[in-house]
Amino acid sequence: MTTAATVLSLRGATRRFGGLTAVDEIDFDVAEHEVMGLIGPNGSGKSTTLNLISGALAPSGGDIVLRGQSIGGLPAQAIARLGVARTFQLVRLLPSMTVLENVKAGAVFGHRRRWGWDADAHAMRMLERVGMARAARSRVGQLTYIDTKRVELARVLASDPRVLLLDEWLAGLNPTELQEGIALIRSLRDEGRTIILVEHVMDAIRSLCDRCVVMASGRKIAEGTPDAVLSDREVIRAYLGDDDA
Amino acid sequence: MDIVITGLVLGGTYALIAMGLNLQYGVARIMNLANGEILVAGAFAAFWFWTAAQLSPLLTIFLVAPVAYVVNWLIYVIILRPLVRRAKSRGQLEVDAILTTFGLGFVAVGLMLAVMGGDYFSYSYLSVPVMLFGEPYGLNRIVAFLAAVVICGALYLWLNRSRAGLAIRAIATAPASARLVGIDVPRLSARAFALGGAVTAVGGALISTFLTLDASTGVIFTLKALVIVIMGGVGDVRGTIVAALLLGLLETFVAVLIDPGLTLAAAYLLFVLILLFRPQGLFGRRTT
Amino acid sequence: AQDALRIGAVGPKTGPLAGGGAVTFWPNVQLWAADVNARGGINVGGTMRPVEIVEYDDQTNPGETIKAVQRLATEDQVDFILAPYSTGLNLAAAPIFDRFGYPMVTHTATTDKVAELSAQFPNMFFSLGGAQGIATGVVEVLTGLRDRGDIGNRVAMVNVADAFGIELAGAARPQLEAAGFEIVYETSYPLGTQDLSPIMKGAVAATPDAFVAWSYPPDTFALTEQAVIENLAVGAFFTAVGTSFPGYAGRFAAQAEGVLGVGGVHADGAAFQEYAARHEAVTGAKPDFWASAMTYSTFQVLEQAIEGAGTTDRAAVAQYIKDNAFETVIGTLDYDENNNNPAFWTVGQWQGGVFKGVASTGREGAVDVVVKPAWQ
Amino acid sequence: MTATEWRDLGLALVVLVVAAGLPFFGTPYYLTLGVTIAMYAVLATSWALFSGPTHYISLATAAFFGLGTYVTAVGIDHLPYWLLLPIAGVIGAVVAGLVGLATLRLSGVYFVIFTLGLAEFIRQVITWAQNLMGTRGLYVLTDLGEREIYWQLLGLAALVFLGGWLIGRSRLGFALRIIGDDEEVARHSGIDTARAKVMLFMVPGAVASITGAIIAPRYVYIEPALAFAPILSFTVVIMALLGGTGRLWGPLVGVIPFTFLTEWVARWFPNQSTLVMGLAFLVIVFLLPKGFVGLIDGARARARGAFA
Amino acid sequence: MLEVRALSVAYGQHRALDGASVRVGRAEIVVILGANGAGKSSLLKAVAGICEGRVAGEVLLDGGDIAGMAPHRIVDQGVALVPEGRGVFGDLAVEENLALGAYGPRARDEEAGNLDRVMALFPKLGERRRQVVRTMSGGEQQMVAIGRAMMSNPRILMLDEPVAGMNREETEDMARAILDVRDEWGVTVLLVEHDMGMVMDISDHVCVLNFGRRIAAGTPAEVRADEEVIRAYLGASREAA
Ligand SMILES: Nc1ncnc2c1ncn2[C@@H]1O[C@H](COP(=O)(O)OP(=O)(O)OP(=O)(O)O)[C@@H](O)[C@H]1O
Ligand SMILES: Nc1ncnc2c1ncn2[C@@H]1O[C@H](COP(=O)(O)OP(=O)(O)OP(=O)(O)O)[C@@H](O)[C@H]1O
Ligand SMILES: [Mg+2]
Ligand SMILES: [Mg+2]
Repeated sequence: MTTAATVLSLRGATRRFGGLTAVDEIDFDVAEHEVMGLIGPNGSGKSTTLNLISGALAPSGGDIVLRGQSIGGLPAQAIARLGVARTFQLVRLLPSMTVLENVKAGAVFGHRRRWGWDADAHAMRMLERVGMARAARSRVGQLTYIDTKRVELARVLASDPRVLLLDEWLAGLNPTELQEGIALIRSLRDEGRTIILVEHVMDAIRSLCDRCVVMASGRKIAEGTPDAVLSDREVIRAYLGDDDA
Repeated sequence: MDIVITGLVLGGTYALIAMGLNLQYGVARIMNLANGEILVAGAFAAFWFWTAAQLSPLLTIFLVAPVAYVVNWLIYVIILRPLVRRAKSRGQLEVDAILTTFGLGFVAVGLMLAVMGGDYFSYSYLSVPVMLFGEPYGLNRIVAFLAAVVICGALYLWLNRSRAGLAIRAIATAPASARLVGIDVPRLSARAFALGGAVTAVGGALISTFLTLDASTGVIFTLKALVIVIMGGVGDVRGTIVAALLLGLLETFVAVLIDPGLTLAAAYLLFVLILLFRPQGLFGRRTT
Repeated sequence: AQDALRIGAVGPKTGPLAGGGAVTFWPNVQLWAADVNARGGINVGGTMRPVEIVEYDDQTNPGETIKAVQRLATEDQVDFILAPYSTGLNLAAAPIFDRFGYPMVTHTATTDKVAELSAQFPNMFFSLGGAQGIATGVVEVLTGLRDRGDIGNRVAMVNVADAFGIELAGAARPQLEAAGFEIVYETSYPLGTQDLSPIMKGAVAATPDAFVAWSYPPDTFALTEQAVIENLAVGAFFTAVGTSFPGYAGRFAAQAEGVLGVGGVHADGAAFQEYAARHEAVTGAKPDFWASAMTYSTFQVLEQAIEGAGTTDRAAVAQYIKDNAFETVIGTLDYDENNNNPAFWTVGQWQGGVFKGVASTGREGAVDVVVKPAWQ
Repeated sequence: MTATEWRDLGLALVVLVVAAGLPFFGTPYYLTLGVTIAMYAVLATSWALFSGPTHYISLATAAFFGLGTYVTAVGIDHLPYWLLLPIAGVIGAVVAGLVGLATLRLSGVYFVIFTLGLAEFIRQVITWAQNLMGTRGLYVLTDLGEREIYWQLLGLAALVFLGGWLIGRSRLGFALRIIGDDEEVARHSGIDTARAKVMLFMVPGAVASITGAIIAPRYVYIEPALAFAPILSFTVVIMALLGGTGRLWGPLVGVIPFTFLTEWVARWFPNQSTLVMGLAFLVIVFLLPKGFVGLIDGARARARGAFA
Repeated sequence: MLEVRALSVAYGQHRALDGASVRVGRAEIVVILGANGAGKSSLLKAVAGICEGRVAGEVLLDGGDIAGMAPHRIVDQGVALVPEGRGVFGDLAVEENLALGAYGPRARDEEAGNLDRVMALFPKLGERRRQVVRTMSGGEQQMVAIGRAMMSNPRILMLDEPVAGMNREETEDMARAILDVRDEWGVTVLLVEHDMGMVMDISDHVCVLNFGRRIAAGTPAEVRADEEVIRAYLGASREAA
């Protein structure tokens, strides 16, 4: 199925919280330039999986490999420098800084490290990329919800990541914004970025993803093209309800 | 045995010192640097009633508690509540509380100096031996320990079994949400603060039966209380009790078995080590 | 009315040493000023000049002491400054006294570096004695008791782990051993220890004949209380600072009988009794039986030196102090070539509700030491 | 560098030169105040370098200060004085580095009290060691007067300001601001938060230690109770917060009025100084919620508004 | 039963809500629609008395004005809010959260009965009584939040985006739960929601806000056909809903 080289692979990745196994021996591969959807009902362990990849949490078992290098259990900053960048399910911006400075944070310390004039210019380009250049000097407190999401995305992009992790980036948007959001992610996809997308909006999954992994109760229960998994009877019946697809 | 009893008794003293602060910080979110001064004021009241009227400190506490409650309530309502209102963030409140209660501590020391002068105050109350397992202990310390058991036990049960206690814990975890379930947050915070002050003052009255204090000694107790509260975990009564007992036991063990000169060093070392391995304190919860 | 003499006074009203300052220092400042002014003032070259005290709180903080003395010297331009309270604060202030030439007659500084210090600060005088002298006094008292057959030679010694306690324990140890005593228990404890019962238990377990504690007021009280509770059976019970406070007898009443402590006075002498009566009348509090009278007497030294020199010229007054002896409430004070007062009380004992000097380095009026009766 | 930066630098130089001249035209009394101000300016400014951006309130100042005084007290008889200052700095930095490593997992009030406990721990260990060795208070008898101490402190202050200014322009400074806002984001942006924090924590540690080493000759007599007094840590925090920690010069505008205020209170209310000080404190906290920096910024904004 | 009249909310210079009016009848489900930042949450918060901004206007509950009352008193009047971000007590257990829901005097007598009904509404909460809420997933926490609000025995339940971040099935479960709340408990529901499908399915009335003003109100069908609404809110992407 994947022709391009594998960028990221999870092998038996597991995370336990006390007695609860939030992520249970998950395996999957992400290929270069691929957009992979990670879906599943609430509490199925999607965010936790992203946390394992980004280093926010250390796995209790299994391994995570980025281009041949094991990154499971590395601190978040080390993983970020290796080129994995993420957004958060609840947007996290730096409240005391301007929009531009927020984005600069990604440019200065990320995968490719810039400084001074170069960092400013790069941050500005990223803001243009997400359509927020006009607000570069604003305080983040003044932004609307979607704009905060855009700024967060720009910060993440500014580090030139090899793998981009988006955790429900489209949640909470109204229909108009949703279309803008989908268009924005699609343009990233068209640039050939490697993206893991955690999402509940099935339209977005369908139109953006090359492949999907479906999780339920911490386990992987299906994998394949969106159309294939979303029409998988078992998946539908057990996890998405009967009427979808 | 001997060491254990002495250690537990000292731990009880520490619990008395720290319990009030735990309520004030855990619930009302005021890191009260004037805590020690309240303690000294309670001690002074006991001293004064004893010398003036030979009134037993065990009775004095029933006068001290309501008075301290009212005074602390007034302090909260008049001085601290505006800060709570004004604070835009937790950090802002913390900074303002540090500055304000630091100032309050100064005011309290100043007032006590004016009222009672800078002299030491010490008196002899129940300083007679009681025999436990064949070893003598000061009755005053034992009495204070029993009082600590009663006070801490009552607080623990109240917080964990009663409706009001549940509400207090709700405020401790999420004050913004507490309003949504019909809790009168400002009022209950004021009460928790006042209650904490009352507990501290009672603790002061009790420890005055065996410690020699003067108007300026409050800060020592503030430091100790802060260390205990943090070691146990903010807002958790169990944590404060356990931390206090641990400290008491450790200090006694070190004093008896190693070197009394190292007691305080050992106490702080324990504190430092506990935080190294449990950064949120013994019973604290990780905040994000 | 004449021009008042302005006298500066700096000491702790707050901070860790405020308690000691409140017992020993401030009441004597008040008393001395009252006494002098009741006499019409100090006779400076024929004119009677009343004194006016300018006082500051140093919060037991050397930085504040320095600021306050500086302020007295240059802003208030006082004529003289009374020495501050306690060793550390005196030494912090010494350079400024020195720079402005103020005579500095210390009352509560103990040091064994008298020679070096008086070389560096020629106008600094030491009255209270050093660690060696006090330790010698204690050993002498114990030796006397032993030689009378009242106690054996087992000694338990503890000290508070701060400059005072460390220095005295260090001085006493070799002397005790040289005098043939056996130190059966020795330990230190940090300042601010809240439970001294482990120490007392340790001492009791060592079954000493004498107990010596180089302690500070809060621990002096706590150690005594624990000794009562643990029923420490010794023929000599010595605690240091605070034992001579009237509050000690107030708290322990009959239990205090026979307790030895650092310091002492010629309690039966008329000079002290008169002083004590005035102290109580003017300040409402009793003086302690050691440093209070010492503090007051250093003020008397300054007063007499000003009168003797007949001028407010500081150099002349300092020189006068060096050259003369002074009659004070504790007897004659005469500073030696190192500006040191060689004759001071070292040990006192509570006898019949009064703390009487029992040993000194050359003071009159010592009474016989008695063996400590059992705690009741 | 921009024009405003050149202007600020020039301004700072002028201030420095004027301050350095104080011993020549001020009375000894003002020199004493100058020493106090310089000392707290150094301590508070370096404190704010770390605590300002990270919002970690450190109460360890007294520990480092005390260490510094001991370096001088112990070393003065064996080594030339000028060598002691860098030694104190290195010791302070190393200890701060260790402390920094230990505090990495702590946040909020846990950090605050940890530093306090640590300071007490160091003091207790030194006390105990002194007792063991039978040494008592240490004497530092030198011929360094207030004037020399003042100049040393002033030089140190200049270094601190220069260092602070450079850090503010560096990646480290930027990283620290991000950490102060959101550590999780900082880590996910690739910042080694641990390293950044520890590195910056060493600055106030070293500076406080050097300050202690400079001040020791002024105190003459060094013992733990005076050298490690926790009140120093609190005073530094309070002054910095009163000034405002958002700017490099913020703590300075806290230190200066605060020193004059304490001086005024000490002078005119010798018997109620604590009481009056406490009341003054409350008034300041209530009337100046944003510190003196807020007051100045507010006045500036109003001035600008008036001309607009 | 609830009438909001000319309500305005301003944060500093910014007017988030500008004289908006909404009427809600007994046992109705009324949905407030609007783009992000239209002021929907501000309206709910103003009704609940927890709005940080300056609030002007009237909030009549059965004719009595509750504007400006302290939040806990508003809860006692029978108004419960589940805010954005849920506002649960993360450090407390599920059952403690529910017990706190019944803190106010109006809820105490019915506490046991309400608890049974909440458990029936969300059986999952019954299985997880002792779990610390912080460790639950987003959807589970939302159940806790709504369950807790129901424990206060409300007359009006206000929900701010209850299904944000939920999948289809869970959204439908939630919709059913909301209908249950109305039909079986007789509670009025005021809902802020983006999910048009859900809105159309369950609402009796819809009120559309745009830039702090009400631009349309009516039944779902009427609103859906309103040209201004289509232009302002649904835009060209109506079919996406
Ligand atoms: N506490 C606040 N301080 C300042 N501005 C605020 C505050 N809360 C909300 N706002 C602003 O008020 C406007 C309305 O906010 P509100 O949260 O009511 O919108 P909403 O319709 O609920 O949007 P969403 O769909 O994103 O939840 C927004 O522009 C927002 O930025
Ligand atoms: N820190 C934690 N401690 C304990 N349990 C946790 C923790 N974080 C998550 N969990 C549990 O792990 C499970 C998976 O949570 P996760 O947040 O990964 O779900 P999710 O798929 O992202 O859900 P959602 O779509 O609601 O965001 C949940 O049941 C949750 O209760
Ligand atoms: Mg998630
Ligand atoms: Mg909203």
